[in-house]
Amino acid sequence: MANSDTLEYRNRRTDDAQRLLRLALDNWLYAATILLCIFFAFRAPNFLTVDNVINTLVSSSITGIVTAGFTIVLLTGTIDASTSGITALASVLCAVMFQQWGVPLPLTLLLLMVASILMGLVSSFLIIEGRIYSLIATLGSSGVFLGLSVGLAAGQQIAITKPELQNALFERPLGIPVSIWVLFLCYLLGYVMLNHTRLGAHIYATGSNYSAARLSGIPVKRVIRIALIIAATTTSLAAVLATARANLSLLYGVTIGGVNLADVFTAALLGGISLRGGVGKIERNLVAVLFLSILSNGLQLMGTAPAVWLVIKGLAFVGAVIIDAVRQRL
Amino acid sequence: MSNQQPILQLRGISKSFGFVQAVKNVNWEVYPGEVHALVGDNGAGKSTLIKMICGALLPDSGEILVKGANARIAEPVDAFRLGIAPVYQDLALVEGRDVVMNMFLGDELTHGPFNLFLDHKRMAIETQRVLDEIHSRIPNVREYVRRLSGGQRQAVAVGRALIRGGEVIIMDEPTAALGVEQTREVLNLIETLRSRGKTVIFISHNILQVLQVTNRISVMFHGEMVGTRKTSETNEDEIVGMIVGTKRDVLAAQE
Amino acid sequence: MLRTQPQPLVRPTNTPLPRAVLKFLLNNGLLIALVIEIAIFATASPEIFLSTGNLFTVLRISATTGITVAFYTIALIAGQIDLSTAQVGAVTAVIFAWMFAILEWPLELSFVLAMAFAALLGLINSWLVIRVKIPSLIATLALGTLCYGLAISVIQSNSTTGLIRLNRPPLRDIINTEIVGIPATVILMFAVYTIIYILLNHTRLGAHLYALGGNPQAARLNGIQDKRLVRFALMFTAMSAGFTAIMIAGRGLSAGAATPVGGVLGGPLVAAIFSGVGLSGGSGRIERTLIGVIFLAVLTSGMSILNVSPFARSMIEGLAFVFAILIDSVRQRIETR
Amino acid sequence: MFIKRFMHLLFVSSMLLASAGVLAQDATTYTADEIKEASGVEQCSQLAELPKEFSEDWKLAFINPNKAQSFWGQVSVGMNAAAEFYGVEFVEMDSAGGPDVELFETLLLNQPDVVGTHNAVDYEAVAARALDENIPYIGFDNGQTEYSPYVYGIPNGIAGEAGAELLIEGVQARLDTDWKDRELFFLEFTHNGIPACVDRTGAAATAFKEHFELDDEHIIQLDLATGATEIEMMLSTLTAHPDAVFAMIPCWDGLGIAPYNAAVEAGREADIMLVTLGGDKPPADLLLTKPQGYYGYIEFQPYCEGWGWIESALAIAEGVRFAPYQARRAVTQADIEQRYAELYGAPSS
Repeated sequence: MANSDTLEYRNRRTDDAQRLLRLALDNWLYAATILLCIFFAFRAPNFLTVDNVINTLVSSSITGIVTAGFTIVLLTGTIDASTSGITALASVLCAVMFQQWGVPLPLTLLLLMVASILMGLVSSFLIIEGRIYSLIATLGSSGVFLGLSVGLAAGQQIAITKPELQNALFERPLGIPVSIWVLFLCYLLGYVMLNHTRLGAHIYATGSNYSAARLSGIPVKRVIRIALIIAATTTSLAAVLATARANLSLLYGVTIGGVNLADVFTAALLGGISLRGGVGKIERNLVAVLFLSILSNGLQLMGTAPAVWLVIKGLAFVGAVIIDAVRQRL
Repeated sequence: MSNQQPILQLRGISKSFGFVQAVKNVNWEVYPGEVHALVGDNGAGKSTLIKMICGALLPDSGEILVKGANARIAEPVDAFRLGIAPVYQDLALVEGRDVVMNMFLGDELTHGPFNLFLDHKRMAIETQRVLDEIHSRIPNVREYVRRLSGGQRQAVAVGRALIRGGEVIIMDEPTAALGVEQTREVLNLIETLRSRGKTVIFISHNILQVLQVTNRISVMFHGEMVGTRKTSETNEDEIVGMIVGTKRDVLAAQE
Repeated sequence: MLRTQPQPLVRPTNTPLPRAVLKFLLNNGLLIALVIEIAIFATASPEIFLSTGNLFTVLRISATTGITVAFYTIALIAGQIDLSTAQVGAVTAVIFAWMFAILEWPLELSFVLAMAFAALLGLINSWLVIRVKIPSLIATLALGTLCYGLAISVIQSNSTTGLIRLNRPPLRDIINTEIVGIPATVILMFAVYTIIYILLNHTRLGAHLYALGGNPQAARLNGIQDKRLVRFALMFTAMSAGFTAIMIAGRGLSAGAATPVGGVLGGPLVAAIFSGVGLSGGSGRIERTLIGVIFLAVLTSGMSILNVSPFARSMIEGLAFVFAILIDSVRQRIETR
Repeated sequence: MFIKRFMHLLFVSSMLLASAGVLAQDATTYTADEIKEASGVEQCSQLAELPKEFSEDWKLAFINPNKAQSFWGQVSVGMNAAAEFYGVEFVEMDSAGGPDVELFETLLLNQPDVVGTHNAVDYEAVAARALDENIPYIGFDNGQTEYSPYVYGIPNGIAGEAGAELLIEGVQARLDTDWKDRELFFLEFTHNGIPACVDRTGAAATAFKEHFELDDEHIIQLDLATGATEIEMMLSTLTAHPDAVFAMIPCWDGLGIAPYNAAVEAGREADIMLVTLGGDKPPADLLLTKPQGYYGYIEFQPYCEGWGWIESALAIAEGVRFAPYQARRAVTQADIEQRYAELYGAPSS
């Protein structure tokens, strides 16, 4: 009797230890981000200033917004690699409509929204009707979008000299730049959608078990289509921000305020999104984007040589990946 | 039968996962040429026991004897070498490869200098021979496995067990996901194997099928081996009672 | 009905004709597309496009990416995706250039050490995949980031121009060697493809690679040494990336961090799409990869000769890509039916 | 000071290049005015006095690195216009961002008399191949190699120095007024994987540093090759030095304009001064709007640079002397209206 009691006690204690370890590993990204902030607060001059906090958020806004949509697509078990094509086309469309045709800004944004829906539909058609593996299908559609953007822009970058677009970007409601509002709004909407709506539940279900979701009456094809449209919309939004900031249309082969697919991939994977779908939380991805941004910001403030922080970033990535693997095995 | 030497004998096999003891001190004998059923409820420990016999898991304690000799089965390959050939529930087939390559999966025949090259021709002939032997109806040995029916796949998996020199064929729930016609095919297959002098360990939930084709039936309950019955001397009620545990105390009293 | 297998035993002989034709067309869709492509360019520019000189240009372009893509196909067949080829290639070429051009070590020594370094990177990739159990896609992406950093560090501490010049004499001559009038690199590419063809179709190693990619669990349960295979695939992919990068750097007489060996979206996907592997492994044919590589090289050379406008060029590339994947998707759907 | 050096270099290289040239000049050659007129709004300056009748039917060949980029697109337009004007055969190929060394073999099949490519990563190998074939090679932009004696285009170092000179002019004016006693930093936006950028902005940094006698701490290199975006780097730099002022030069126009706007977004427009390199239509459009800290740009005039390459190639074929391309026209807010009207007509709004 006493024997089994101690056994149970011991069990509970190991359970507690295990639970604690799991808690720590599950939240390692949050912990690492906080530790990183504390470290830089002491070592990097001007790190903990309001200006720097705002600037770090501003510089992560574009990658962050793209990652939000990318995450939602990944959760359905689909990979969207059309980011660069969508960015180029949305940016050129924005510049052509707003600057060259003189379309008013709100209407431009509305038309861009329509264009995003069309772009999402092209990709989803290839994936769903063409039954092509998503990564490959979206690379194909990305190529077509790039071609269209080169044609529309006639090989030229378009300067945006009408002030409304940039004035809108430079607004600071409550002292916080617009791009930060947009960033947080995207994640807030994403969070609510994923956790508190039927669509969100369907997205997770589709990603974790496609055929089971289909059999239980979830319109899986529509879910994937909607996810791709959401991603196209957020990517276009990021492209508009980048275009406004650069005052120039983005152009194929030229990086301006670049949206880098590798960065988006890195953030999503660091945030613990599984490539097979169905697993991951969008808020973790926001933290992952911030983690990467804080890392490079802090290293720059410390005056570290660029080559060194490339290596540090690489090591951080490898380390993050290893920690995540350990976490999943427990 | 009991005066014969068992082809497979387990002595005091135990296995725990964390704090769960999945298999508790199991003693078990399987004799050559018989079709021996292993039944039990979900979680009774059947799969764990079978995995230890096949080398997919290592027991914590106890020993496994094959033909009376102590055997160490650490890897699936060791089991094959001893003539123990499992047919897994999911069959472990590679769908994107043809019947021949699946038959010889992991143990391909080779020829040429240094035995460097695959002997496609001999493998195809062997495959055809084995399939004929078990009366399988697969029209073409170059067919992709993904285009075969459930029964045909079962035949491929069993064929592989035979090709690898299996004397003890372990079939894990072979009829679980099959229709009526295909189930009959599998039962016929077991019959064929018995007529070829093979030993079959047949794991199933379906008591009627078990009573139909086996010589003996062993029952597991909560990780323990609660008893073995001759099929001819038992009935459905007794076996079901043993599976759900109501006969347990009675049995304990008997032993 | 079923895909052509390299050996002729027990083949169905009673396939109805229209179906056989359809099967032939789909199985050889890429080859047919290549022939059509060549015909179009040949009509548009017969004297230049059809010359022997341009043939070698096309084959040289093919060889540049082809060797890496060949090994890439092996990795994909085994179910491994390597996204680090561009960066592994870059860092290998840069380290080679550092030893050969800055430290002035002998060519052979620099080459062997650089290749050993690439092999080590491949081993690290496979260690992450096998021991730490990280999916190859993520593991290689992570290591790639690190390699890029290393390449930049080595360049910046040895050069102020972003490049290390490689104009020590023997290198260019060796890379530009011709054997009976055919560039050595082209011969090397065909040799690599032939060997890999035999390896995949006629050896146990090949059979095991297909089995591992098709159903890793089944492969393991049937006694296939999965860890050794993953190590083999990732190590050789890394070494081929390093080799190709050294070749490109040697021919271009300088090594930089942007040495193009098929980045994330380059080589890997070419291999995946044209060989028919997809990204989950277990199928795919190396000869299709070769045709795909040549198809792309002909496209590059043809459009450059015709001086196609950038707009048409990016549209054609995008559409050719979509078309190729659509054909393959139809083929797979008919096959699995 | 460096202008003198530039003129010296100009003179020496002209003499070298013209060593086999014919110095005589007669009425059968094109005049500078004719060229100015023929090149339309760009009004390119003549680099070589070419005869109206060539001694042979020359064939020129060039691999454009990527016509999808506006700069190279304009170069292509200028080259084709010049070739048409002079009535010579011109073979153009586009490597679309890929390496040139393989395509060069195919270019040679056209049996051209003079060849050229962009002086990018593998140009030394291309020049070496041309040397093997005994065909004159004129690399477009950037330095000199042991494989080809001909230098053409915007020497990156000189372009960078010109940019620095313009920037010094602008910064000096501010230092005398609202930037008095402020800590001054020089920001160099570059890409360490692109040799032309390393040369260009590196030269600018050196010139700027010498003029203001800055120490190394005050020269900050923001390198795209690190994978960080220029905006991210700009914003970090701004917060690292909250009270300082910044003089900026990017490798190309867009690389400076985006961080400029990021600084505006961060509320620091008053603390920065930008000079860009390139000066295509988009930066001209932006300069017209007179942003506070966008002082001006060095105009490379890609159309004329393309035109001039054809002239130089023909000069080599004919054995005529050719002058280096002059790409150091500085355009500032003061004269942008005039220059804009010359090139593109009256601004739309």
